[in-house]
Amino acid sequence: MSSPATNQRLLTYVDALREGIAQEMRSDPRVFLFGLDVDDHKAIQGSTRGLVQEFGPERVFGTPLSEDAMTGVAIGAAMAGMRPIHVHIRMDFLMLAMNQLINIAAKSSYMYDGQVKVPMVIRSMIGKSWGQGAQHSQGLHAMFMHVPGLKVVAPSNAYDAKGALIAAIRDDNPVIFVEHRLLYYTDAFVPEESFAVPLGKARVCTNGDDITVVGISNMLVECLRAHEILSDIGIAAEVIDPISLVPLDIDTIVASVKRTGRLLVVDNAWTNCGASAEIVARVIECAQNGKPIQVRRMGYAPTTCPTTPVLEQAFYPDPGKIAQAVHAMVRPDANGWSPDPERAKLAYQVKFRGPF
Amino acid sequence: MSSPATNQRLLTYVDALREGIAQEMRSDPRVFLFGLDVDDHKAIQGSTRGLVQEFGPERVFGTPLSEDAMTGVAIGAAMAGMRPIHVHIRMDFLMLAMNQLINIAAKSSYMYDGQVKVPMVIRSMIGKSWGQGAQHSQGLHAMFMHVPGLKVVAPSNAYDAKGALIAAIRDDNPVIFVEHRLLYYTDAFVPEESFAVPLGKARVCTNGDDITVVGISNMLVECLRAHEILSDIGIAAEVIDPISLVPLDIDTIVASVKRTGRLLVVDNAWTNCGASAEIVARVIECAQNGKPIQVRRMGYAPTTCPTTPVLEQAFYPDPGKIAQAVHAMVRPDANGWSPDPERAKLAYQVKFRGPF
Amino acid sequence: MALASGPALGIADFERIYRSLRLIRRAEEEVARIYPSDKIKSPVHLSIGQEAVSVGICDALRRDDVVAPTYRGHAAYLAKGGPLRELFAELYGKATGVAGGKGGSMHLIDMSHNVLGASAVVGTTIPLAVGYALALKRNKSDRVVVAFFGDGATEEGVFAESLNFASLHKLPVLFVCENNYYAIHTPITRRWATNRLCERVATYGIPVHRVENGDVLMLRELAAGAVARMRRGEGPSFIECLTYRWREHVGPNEDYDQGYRARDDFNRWLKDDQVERIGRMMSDESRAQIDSEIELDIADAIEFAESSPFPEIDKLYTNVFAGN
Amino acid sequence: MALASGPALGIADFERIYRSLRLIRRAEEEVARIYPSDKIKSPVHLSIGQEAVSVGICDALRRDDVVAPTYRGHAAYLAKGGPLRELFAELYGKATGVAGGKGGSMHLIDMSHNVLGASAVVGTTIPLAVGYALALKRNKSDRVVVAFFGDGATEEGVFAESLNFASLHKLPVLFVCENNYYAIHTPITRRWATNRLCERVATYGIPVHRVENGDVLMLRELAAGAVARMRRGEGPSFIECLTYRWREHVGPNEDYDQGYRARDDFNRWLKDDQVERIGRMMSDESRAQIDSEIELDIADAIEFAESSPFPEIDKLYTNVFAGN
Ligand SMILES: Cc1ncc(C[n+]2csc(CCOP(=O)(O)OP(=O)(O)O)c2C)c(N)n1
Ligand SMILES: Cc1ncc(C[n+]2csc(CCOP(=O)(O)OP(=O)(O)O)c2C)c(N)n1
Ligand SMILES: [Mg+2]
Ligand SMILES: [Mg+2]
Repeated sequence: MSSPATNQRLLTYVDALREGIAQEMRSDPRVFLFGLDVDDHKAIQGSTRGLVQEFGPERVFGTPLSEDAMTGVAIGAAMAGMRPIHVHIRMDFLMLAMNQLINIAAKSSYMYDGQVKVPMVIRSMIGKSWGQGAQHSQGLHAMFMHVPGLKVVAPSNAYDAKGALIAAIRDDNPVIFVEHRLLYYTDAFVPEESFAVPLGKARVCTNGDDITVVGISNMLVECLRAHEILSDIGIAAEVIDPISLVPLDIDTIVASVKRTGRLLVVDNAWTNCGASAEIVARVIECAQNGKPIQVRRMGYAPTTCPTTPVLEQAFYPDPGKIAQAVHAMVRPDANGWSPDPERAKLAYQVKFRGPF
Repeated sequence: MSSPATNQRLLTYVDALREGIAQEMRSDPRVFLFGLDVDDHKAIQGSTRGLVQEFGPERVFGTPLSEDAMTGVAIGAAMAGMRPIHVHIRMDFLMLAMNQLINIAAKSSYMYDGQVKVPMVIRSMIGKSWGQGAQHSQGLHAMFMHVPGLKVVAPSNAYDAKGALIAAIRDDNPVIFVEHRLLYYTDAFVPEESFAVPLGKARVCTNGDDITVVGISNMLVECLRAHEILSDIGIAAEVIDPISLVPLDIDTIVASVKRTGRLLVVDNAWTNCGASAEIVARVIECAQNGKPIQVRRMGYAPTTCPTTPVLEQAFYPDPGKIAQAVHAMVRPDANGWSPDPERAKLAYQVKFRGPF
Repeated sequence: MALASGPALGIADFERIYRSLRLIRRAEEEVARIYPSDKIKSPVHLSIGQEAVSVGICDALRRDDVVAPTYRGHAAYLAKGGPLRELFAELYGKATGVAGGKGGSMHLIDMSHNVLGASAVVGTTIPLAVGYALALKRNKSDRVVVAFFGDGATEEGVFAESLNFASLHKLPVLFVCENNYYAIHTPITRRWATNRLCERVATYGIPVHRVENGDVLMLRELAAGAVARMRRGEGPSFIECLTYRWREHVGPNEDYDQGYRARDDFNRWLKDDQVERIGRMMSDESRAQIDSEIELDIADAIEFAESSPFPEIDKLYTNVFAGN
Repeated sequence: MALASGPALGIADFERIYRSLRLIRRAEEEVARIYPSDKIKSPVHLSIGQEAVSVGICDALRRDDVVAPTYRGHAAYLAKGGPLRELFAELYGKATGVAGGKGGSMHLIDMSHNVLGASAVVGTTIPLAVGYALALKRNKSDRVVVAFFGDGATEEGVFAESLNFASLHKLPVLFVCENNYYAIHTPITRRWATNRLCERVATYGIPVHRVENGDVLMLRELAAGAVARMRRGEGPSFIECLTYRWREHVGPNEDYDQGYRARDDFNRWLKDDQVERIGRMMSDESRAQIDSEIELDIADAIEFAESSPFPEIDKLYTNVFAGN
């Protein structure tokens, strides 16, 4: 990671998203943005603020509550040469759009043998806390990873939010763009000019020889916080952000695991048939003829998400739990360590600012 | 596996499904069956034949083309104490029902803290061949496995088709029941009386010390055929049928792999974030402190399903490919073996009849 | 606007209806008051101003009839008789809440009063209500189901699918659209091609009514008629109820300063506030009596919620599947 | 039934329309003839008997207008000008097919004639057509889009959602419902609460027409009117076309012996067969000339399909993503 260039400023994730969209809309008239409430005064937590004013209601518009048809509309417009960005304030609502996403968007390039392409971006947000609960907090990226023909991206910071969103808009394929609401107000150094973060390249965020820790979406931030706690006690975790889940840069992860011999994957999702299962399976497949590898997955508890804070806290991985899991893997004989709760809480506060 | 008892006869998968439904409908007036075309003369390939005649149009009825609402209707009726069986002739069509299945069915027991339960069965068929293609051939069970609150069952033979369907109907939870169209006319010895195959117990179909092969749905049959080919050359594969994917009897698989040291999972689905990823990851997690384990997954090619037979053949695992993969794992030094194509073709013809 | 006088009703009816309206109004005002303390960690969608819809409809129901509320569901829950203590406890995330703290404001349920669980995904409970009605019909029951939903929910395809199926099978389900003109901040004019909803629903062979002024007595009367038809096996009905949300879409505050709607609209609706109106139909004494009973109940419910324990951590793992 | 005489049309028009009708009829009869040989390994949903809908509508379109057919789409594909050779090659699963053998009968496409790809999931192409129309409108084009779909597709929620959005944005999309009374074997009477589809669509502010007798000239006239309105920016239209499928739902055979519908119904429709009818509007000589050209074309297309190679195995991996 380089130090900030002169044209970089601290920018929040939400502003980075907005800036990325605005820049692409300025340079490419085919790009338009739509979805429920994108043009109201709340502007999807601010991530679409000012866009309708700048680009007008033909290129930035709200819709009826009709996720199924609106997804079809996006696909049809994409087939006609436009580059729609369809925004969902909750990833959970994508369940209403699955037929279009899985049966049409993912398959059109293939089943029509290249006669059409579907360049579109599905922005969707994972919610968390303050009682979002069962239907407003699901990270469902694994469902999209499962089906060939969709790209899936889950940036963990403002820099990647801008760069990967721009890459997604420019991509000729349907891209499921996974945002996390708790990341919206985190900031990082982000270039002013337009730039693309290539889809399919992971980032090694911290170097370490004791364990490879892969963190997905917001969990990357939690892993970095765990990394700090672990540093205090002399454990060096190599924290990797895959950024893009399809295509997945498994090589970077495998190379790290071959060195560290240990892999912990922390996902913002359930583990069963999740991204964490896939990463573990692929690493094992790729690395099985070398030295033995220890693996572990963390994610949502295998339950629906409860609303009450006491249960919700137990539902999610957090820096303390992650640090503890790493410790148990790296120092299996030193039983019973758990991080000082105060230190863990402090780590919680630390902002992750890049730069990259 | 025991030899057939006197009250067992050879029954096809399709007749076993029908018999299981009819017996449950006779003994439990809360059970009803509905879905597109369940009551026409084709009767979902025969699997609902005679039911409307026996139970009348109030308990067996077709519907409009409204998968989303009809799924909600099933859930609502289940909440009111009924036990609906909702039939889909293609698993692909479940994409229209995802909101109800993922956001309501899977979560109701939990988010209403046990005040309601949702006892219902979603029968859905995976298609294959004769140009079913992109949208009529998907095995999408991994999506349902991903979300807590749903059970997922995928019987590979007539015996389990009947017994697991009865278990699913009696279960107090939503069960995604995955059928495979090519299995419909395979037969096995099946008891005449009503019986339940417990969900969550795998079956070891053949014993062997060289490798553990897990086959899901129709792929179990292909694995058994591969097993025959492999027997000829002295490789003993332990073929395991998980039957139920949620709950998953990982213990039986792990115990086998600990002995054989090798695991091949063959799924009727894509591998990325699939059941095969989950099984590999769990086995590794459970067995990582013993001797090193070799793993491999097979499933659909990472493409959309093409219709033309030449490409379709390359899309699916088959006994020859499975045998070859096993051979490469068990005898890595004996390069380049592939089964005699005639023998592989013969294996293709062999019917799998149980009994269990 | 002309408000129905409700000639068939007596003073006891007015008192009952007033009590229900007032309870909902006051309970939600208390929620709004408490909310900034962050003791309620649950997104609250208040019905303040819209109480008449829930109250008018539910007053025409028996206890064994069923309602399916939305995430904006405190009103329907209370109007149907859902217990106040367990409501507040649920908002507080306490073990004593209706859903043990797992559901929160958006997932209220009370099966003992036949309040079906609410969903945070718009429109999803409409077919559930239809399915429940199917089960009732199959069981030869004369119970009926009411599906509440907003104007926005009618844009979801599942609404059309549900109407068709309910009418095809003549199911005992009353569809009640609470048309408050907005889905979040987007007015109907930017979401509906036309304003001909009732006409559209009628093409399914479903009797329709439209109440433009929020008149609780008119709503009650129409609901009673629909319920009678349903009990006779004559199938579904539909009522579109125009109404007005006084507070912001989600959260405790007003939001007339946000520019998407005018305080004047609110003022027009305020004139016909049904809590006030029905309150005037009884003696000051009776009203004061009811009011003070309600205050006591609310204070008791809040105290109950505050003093209740949070769930034990191991409750995280219960009820993922029924029966464990 | 009274059939339109089409006074504004001349002999060249009738010949063109006849050629299109006859080509579709004969091509599908050939598909049915070949089918038992198992050379076509693709589920075929034949339009025999329904040709007039595709032909009448498409005859009112320009080449740069767009159609979105269904899995029962040979007719719309051909009526819009899709190439015959590549159609047969696709059915045969050959590399020279419109989709290189990857799509088969249910996924025909030909973007060079603006035939959008068909889907095997009922109703899914309706919003795609709307989205395409949105793109055209945004680009200030006067091109229009036609969405074809069956009576069954109107039961899917996405149909209602699509109507609302298309009307709200006044998009140039013509919705054409091919109402052949059945979804597979289930008649409308067991799927529709009422038969008031046109009335329902009209409540979205969309002009509607209903053609009860399959009259190809009437269909052409109505389509021409709708297209003119769309080109003027006046928004969507809807036509419900009653028609009759002569063969089984999927596959090459008749199925009147299956008990779900009566041969008499077929006989009634046969009387008004539009291929015959329009054929009678020209000289025997011209008709014979057209017929023989069609036979040559079909023989050529079948020969092309038979002699074309299957795709190379490595094509399995192409076009999963655009650009590779
Ligand atoms: C399927 C779905 N889409 C979008 C949302 C986000 N959302 C929450 S409430 C709401 C507005 C619903 O409007 P309406 O049905 O009129 O009910 P109201 O809130 O006005 O009572 C929206 C769009 C959602 N919860 N579910
Ligand atoms: C969403 C969906 N549900 C069910 C099916 C199965 N199916 C295939 S064709 C068909 C009937 C469709 O009827 P209609 O729209 O009237 O078209 P038609 O076949 O009569 O031309 C059905 C139910 C499907 N393909 N897609
Ligand atoms: Mg509203
Ligand atoms: Mg039809």
